[in-house]
Amino acid sequence: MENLPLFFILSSIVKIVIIVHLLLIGVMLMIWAERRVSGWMQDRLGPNRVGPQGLLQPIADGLKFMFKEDIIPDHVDKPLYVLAPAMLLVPALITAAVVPFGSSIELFGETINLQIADINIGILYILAITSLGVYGVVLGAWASNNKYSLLGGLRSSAQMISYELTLGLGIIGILMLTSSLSLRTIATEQGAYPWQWNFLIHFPAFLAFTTAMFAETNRLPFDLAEAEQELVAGYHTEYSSMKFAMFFMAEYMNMIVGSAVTVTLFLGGWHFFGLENVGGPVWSGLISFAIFFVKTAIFLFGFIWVRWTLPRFRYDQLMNFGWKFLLPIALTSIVVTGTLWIMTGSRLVVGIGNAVSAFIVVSIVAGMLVMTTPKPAIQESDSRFSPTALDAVE
Amino acid sequence: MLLSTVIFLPLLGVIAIALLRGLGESAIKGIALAIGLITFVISLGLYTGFNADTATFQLGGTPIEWVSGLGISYHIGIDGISLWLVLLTTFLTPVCILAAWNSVEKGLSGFMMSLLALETGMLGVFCSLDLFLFFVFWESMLIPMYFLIGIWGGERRIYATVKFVLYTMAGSALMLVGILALYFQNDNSFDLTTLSGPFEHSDLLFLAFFVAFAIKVPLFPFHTWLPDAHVEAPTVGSVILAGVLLKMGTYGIIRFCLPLFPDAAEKFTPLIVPLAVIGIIYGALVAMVQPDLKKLVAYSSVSHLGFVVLGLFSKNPAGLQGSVLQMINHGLSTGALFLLVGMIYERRHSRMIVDFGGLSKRMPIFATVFMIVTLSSIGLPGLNGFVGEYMILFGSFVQGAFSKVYVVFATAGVILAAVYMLWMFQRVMFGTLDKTNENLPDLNAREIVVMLPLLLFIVWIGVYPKPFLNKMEKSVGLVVTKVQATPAMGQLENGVPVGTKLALRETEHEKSEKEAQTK
Amino acid sequence: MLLEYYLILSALLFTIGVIGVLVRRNAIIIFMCIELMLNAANLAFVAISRNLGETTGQVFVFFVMAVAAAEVAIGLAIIVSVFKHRQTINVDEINSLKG
Amino acid sequence: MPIEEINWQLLMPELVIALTLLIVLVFDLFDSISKKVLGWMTIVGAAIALWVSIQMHLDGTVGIQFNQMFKVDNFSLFFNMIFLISTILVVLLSMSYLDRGDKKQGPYYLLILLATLGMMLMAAGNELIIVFLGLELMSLSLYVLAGYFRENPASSEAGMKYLLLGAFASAFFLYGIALIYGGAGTTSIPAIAEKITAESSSPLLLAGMFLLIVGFGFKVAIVPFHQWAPDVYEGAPTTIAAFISAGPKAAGFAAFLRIFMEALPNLQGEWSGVLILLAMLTMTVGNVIAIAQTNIKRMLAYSSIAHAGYVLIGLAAANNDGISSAMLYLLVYCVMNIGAFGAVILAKTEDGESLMISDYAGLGTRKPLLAMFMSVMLLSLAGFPPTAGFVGKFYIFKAAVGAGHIWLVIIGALNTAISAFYYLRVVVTMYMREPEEELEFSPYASTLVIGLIIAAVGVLLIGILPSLMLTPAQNSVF
Amino acid sequence: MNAEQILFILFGAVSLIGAVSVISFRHPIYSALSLVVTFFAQAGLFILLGAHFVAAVQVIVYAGAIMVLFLFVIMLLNLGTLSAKGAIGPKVKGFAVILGILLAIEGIYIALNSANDTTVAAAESATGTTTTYDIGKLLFSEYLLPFEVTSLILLAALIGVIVLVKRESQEEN
Repeated sequence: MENLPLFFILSSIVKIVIIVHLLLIGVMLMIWAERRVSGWMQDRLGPNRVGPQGLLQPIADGLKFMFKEDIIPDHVDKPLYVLAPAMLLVPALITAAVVPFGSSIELFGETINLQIADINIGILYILAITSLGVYGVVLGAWASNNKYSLLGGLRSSAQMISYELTLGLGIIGILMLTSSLSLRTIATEQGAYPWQWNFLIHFPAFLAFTTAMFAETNRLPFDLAEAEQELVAGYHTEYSSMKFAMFFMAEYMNMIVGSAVTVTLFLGGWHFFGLENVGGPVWSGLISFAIFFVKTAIFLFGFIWVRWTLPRFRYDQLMNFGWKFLLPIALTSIVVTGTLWIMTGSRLVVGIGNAVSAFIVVSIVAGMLVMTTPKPAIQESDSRFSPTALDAVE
Repeated sequence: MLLSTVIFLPLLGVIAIALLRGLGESAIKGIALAIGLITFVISLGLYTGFNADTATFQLGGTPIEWVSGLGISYHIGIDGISLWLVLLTTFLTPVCILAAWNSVEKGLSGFMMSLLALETGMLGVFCSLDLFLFFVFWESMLIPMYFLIGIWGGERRIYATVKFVLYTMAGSALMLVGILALYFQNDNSFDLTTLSGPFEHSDLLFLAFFVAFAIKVPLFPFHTWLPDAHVEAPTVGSVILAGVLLKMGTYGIIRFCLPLFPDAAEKFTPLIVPLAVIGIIYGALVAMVQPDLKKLVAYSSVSHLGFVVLGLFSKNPAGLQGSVLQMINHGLSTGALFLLVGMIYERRHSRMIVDFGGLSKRMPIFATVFMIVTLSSIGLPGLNGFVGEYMILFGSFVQGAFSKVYVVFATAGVILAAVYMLWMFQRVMFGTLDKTNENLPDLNAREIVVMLPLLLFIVWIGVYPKPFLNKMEKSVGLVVTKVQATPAMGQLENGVPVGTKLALRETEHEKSEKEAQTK
Repeated sequence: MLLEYYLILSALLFTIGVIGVLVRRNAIIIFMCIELMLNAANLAFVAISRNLGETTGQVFVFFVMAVAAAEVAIGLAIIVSVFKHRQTINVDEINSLKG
Repeated sequence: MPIEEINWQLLMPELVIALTLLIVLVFDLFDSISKKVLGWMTIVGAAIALWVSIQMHLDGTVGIQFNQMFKVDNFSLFFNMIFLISTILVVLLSMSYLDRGDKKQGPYYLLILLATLGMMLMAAGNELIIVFLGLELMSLSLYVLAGYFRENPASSEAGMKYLLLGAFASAFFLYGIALIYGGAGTTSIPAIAEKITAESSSPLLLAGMFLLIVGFGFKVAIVPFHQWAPDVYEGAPTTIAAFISAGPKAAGFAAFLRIFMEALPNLQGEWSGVLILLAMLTMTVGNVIAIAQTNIKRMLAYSSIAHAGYVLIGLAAANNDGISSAMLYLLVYCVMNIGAFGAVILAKTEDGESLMISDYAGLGTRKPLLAMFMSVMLLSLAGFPPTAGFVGKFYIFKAAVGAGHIWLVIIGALNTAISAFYYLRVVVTMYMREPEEELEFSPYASTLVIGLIIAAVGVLLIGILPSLMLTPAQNSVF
Repeated sequence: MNAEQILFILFGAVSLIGAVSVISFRHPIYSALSLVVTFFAQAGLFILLGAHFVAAVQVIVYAGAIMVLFLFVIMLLNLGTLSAKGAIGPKVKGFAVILGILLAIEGIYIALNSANDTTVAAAESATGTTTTYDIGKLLFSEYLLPFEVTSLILLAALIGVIVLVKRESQEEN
């Protein structure tokens, strides 16, 4: 530890600075994108006044947040109230440390990996840090001393713990095939072509992982922690100005990092039809970074898309979904992957087996749910909407 | 085989009663009595089959391995000492069953079962030649006795029964340690016949055993459970308690304490004999002031058993034989006394001496029987008590291994016994007849049948004790040889009346001792 | 780094845990102190394991963690069910069981 | 390292239990199946495992599995018998007991099976890890079982107390293991023994050893680590109190014996004195406090503490006799203690359980069968012949005398006398006191009676023919 | 003083401070958070000891799952105001503290004296990290049985928790 090469330290610092800034910029872009895309989907304009296409709107918002009065309500638990946003933001930021944003570039005769740190327990690191995100929510909720906040916090903690399981289990299939926890290795192992990427081999796991990722980031349809209609914004009801902004940023940052991780794990990282190898040692690195960036962006678009496509879950539905669908799928995927990999050693077989088995599992679970769920006696109500229809609207 | 039959036949009776409980009270009584009588009859075979010419244990059959892993075997047998105690037990049990014919108000089957189980336990104690087996019987006999007192006893029965059990348990706890310690010194075996000293820590071992037995006897400071137990026990319980149970203590002393640890016995004699004498005097004095008939008899037991212990620690043939005989005597006469007290209690529902008076007019047969038994208890020549007490006192005085002063005090106990017994008799039987007692019926046929055998033996032993003494002679002799430092003292000639010859030998011995001292 | 320092640290942590169990009356805090004790043991395991140059200790820690997680799940469930009855989890106030 | 070939035959009892576990788990899902069936499945599974264990014991099947971690020998097989007998008896007692309320039955049997499995692992563990994990498996299941009647505040409280103190104990136990690992450099029991002979004992080892004693002390309720026992026994469902007092205690002692006799025999000089002291304390405190109890479950709790003291005598003796006597005693104790609890369950009134000793007045005449069961069990607990309790105690005392601990035995024997007092008091109440109020007793449940008959027959059979179990116990010393 | 020592002191101090805070904070939430801090510091120590995998698992399991569960329950029961009541008397507290100090001294003594121990004195020979691969391999070969048992423990916990907290369908009706 004492004799680290100076170059390594320097390059690391540079990488950290760049990535942090990229993330922050990404957050701003994401906020803008979200609003614009939302507008587009809802057939309206969205922000379009500040700057070209409203591009500067996030900056204006940021300034507004910064200069707003920082209100700390009397009834809150002050230390924790202040701590909570930071506890949410910091994990989101440091997760990015192990994500490989591209292959590598050669500068000054040294090879620099486009990744802050390639540690051998990369995935575990991500899981570990992600699991801390929940503290921000929970503490913020509790410190607010507000029952809606508290409810949001409780929901959120239960939800996050539940889905973290799927998150972890979803990765195991990949680990079995790559026998490494390092994200860079996982990314490199996936070939240049989409059919070599993990999402095809581990399709059920991919779905489970992605869904769990949505839940972990508290995005719709899993945003029960802050469901405006029920909880008046949930855990951050009592927050305003910069602290609120931090919650906000953290959420987007989580989305970005989550997408990046998903891309790395399942979508072939920076690979794209060999394009990443075009050009010299410098250019290929930059191209790979660009590919990665685009993939992440597409994935992020998915987040927004889903938001306006799916209705929010009811709480019990959320839990049922997590435990009765995702978890079995993830578990089956592990079993099937392991078995078929040992027996055949062929990724193709594993992929087919996974898909088939997932289909079977889903059918069985769905069948059992239908069979066992007692039919609620529908009460004749005065409303012209039937209760079931109301559920669907919500 | 014969012996095993005797021991376990009553247990068979217990099972039979348990199974045939539904047949009604008379059937239960019938079964119990039949079993008791058959056991007694079979046990008579022990008497005839017993070879008095040897001191070895007999009639037990070959030992059967029981718990091989611990060196425990089912090893039984009797010698001249236990023979009599076995017979006493088998004899008293049917007597008790008959005596309890009408007095059990509730749970008759349980009562009879307890009684028969108790018999098995007691017989087992007397016949066991394996320390473990002995201990098993010793402890298991507690349970039926516990129920007998606790369920069918008087007002304070629970207090009495718990006290009884706890005293005994505390004693036997120590004995258990002693038994275990012996086991390791006996080549990992519990067999009594192979035990031979000297043992390590024999003082402690002796004490461990002795305390257990002393509690049972009961010797003076350990006696406090006895009056409670006797008073609260039902009549039959008292009879068994006094007749047999107490003898288990003295039997233990003669079977274990004396032959196994002669040195320790020697050492502790100066401690034990005073206790025995105190017991004699104390028991007598306390008995004298008792207003309650049963308590009086109970304290008289303390006094009488003091004699037995005294005799045992005289460590000479006369004293020991007297002790063994006195055990039987006490069983007979005190048992009879308790029965009589019970009979009168059934009639009058009181045991207070002041409630009676002048009964002899109303109940002549009762008075007569009572008189004989009282006199036997006092030790009137011609009745059994005399023979035993005489031999004990004689043995201890002439040959005793302790100061003669004690014997003098002990003899005072005899006089005191006469005082309290006769005084009691006078107050109960003579004087003016109370009005409430005017309608008391005399003994009925059943009760006479109950008492007659007892009277028979009381007179028999008093007049002609030789057959009794004959059978025990060798066995007692063996104990004496083991316990006495000088082997010459132990020998006894067959059939010779015990008195004079022994006295002569004793004086010779004393002479030689004196000579030794002068040298 | 010498092993002793790790062991001392672990002993201190364990001790603090024990004190906590003895001093605190809140069932949940007591439970947390127990977790602290388990962690102290874990630290000792890993330190010793490193020292011996083998992995046994680390594997052991892995098992301990699994056990701890199970224990916490059950423990908290029980505490919650007690709370439902008594509206408190102060171990001094939960004393309906006394002879 | 290549994965070793697994000798399935050695694992038969554990496998049977695990299989039963799975079957019950699956069948519990079907609402249409009567929950009693689950109980019978559990019993059948345990009975098969018992039979297999006995067969293996008779055949002398021994072996070490899983990289020296799992040792099947007569010792573990004998303890398997104890555990499985306890399990069968407890399940028999439970079936009607659970019927009283609409209690979920499936998880109950599952947890019992899991606990049983944990105990079996403790007895067979040849590695401290396995012992620890077995202990935790058992304890966790028991915490839940103690708090199983969650709508009953007492049960929940019992669960919580058991949990807090149990987890506390586990932490001590674990730290002890850590220190022994530090001192000996290994956690394998035979390897530790070798290490200690090779080197002088280090302070780490000693400290670890004492921590283990503390941990075990809590688990098997040795004074001064016993405070949880009465509360837990009183609050927990009676069947579970019976279970906790039997199998787990035996399992604790199994591991205790295995670790101290096999791994730390060379530290005997250090631990035997401590154990003697603890044994004396445990017996005396347990018995003396038991006298003052008016609630029969609490009384049995203190009595169970006292009995742990007797077993400790066997441990303190630390010779072959000591080990086998402790084993025999545990077997006997499990049967008679479960029997006693079973009688408590049987003696229930229409409106609930009658737990005060005074409520037993007059039972002797009104419920003769029940009173008889109760008496047999209590007399056995008190150590009267011809019951198994007597044989067990006798053998323990014999072992201790053989090891030269006369004073320990004297105290033990006097304690027996003390204990007779409170055991007999119940008998007194049943047979010799008149009931103050007429309680309505509910009718007997057949399964309960079967369980009690088995226990009673067992107690008397071992009492009369001790060789039946004594010889196996003597053959089972490691 | 090299980096490792500095880091050890840092993490050690943090974990100790955290531990002390656990038992001294009035409020359970703060205690829980202090415990999280301690766990984190311990994860750091594990990394120092080359046990990266254990460190990660420490954070995932302890900080990420166990402590969240604690927080969850504390919040659910809203224990804030209740915990202040019924604190134990100063005597018991004093006793406990003295006992603790004694224990600690003993622990330090033992640790220092164990230096003579050959197994311990082998110290510092072994450094380097254990990879997840190694541990995984061990888990499925040498430690197969404990691994399976652990799964049973988790099963027991699962069943137990369901029994204890699941609402019964009858109650709902």
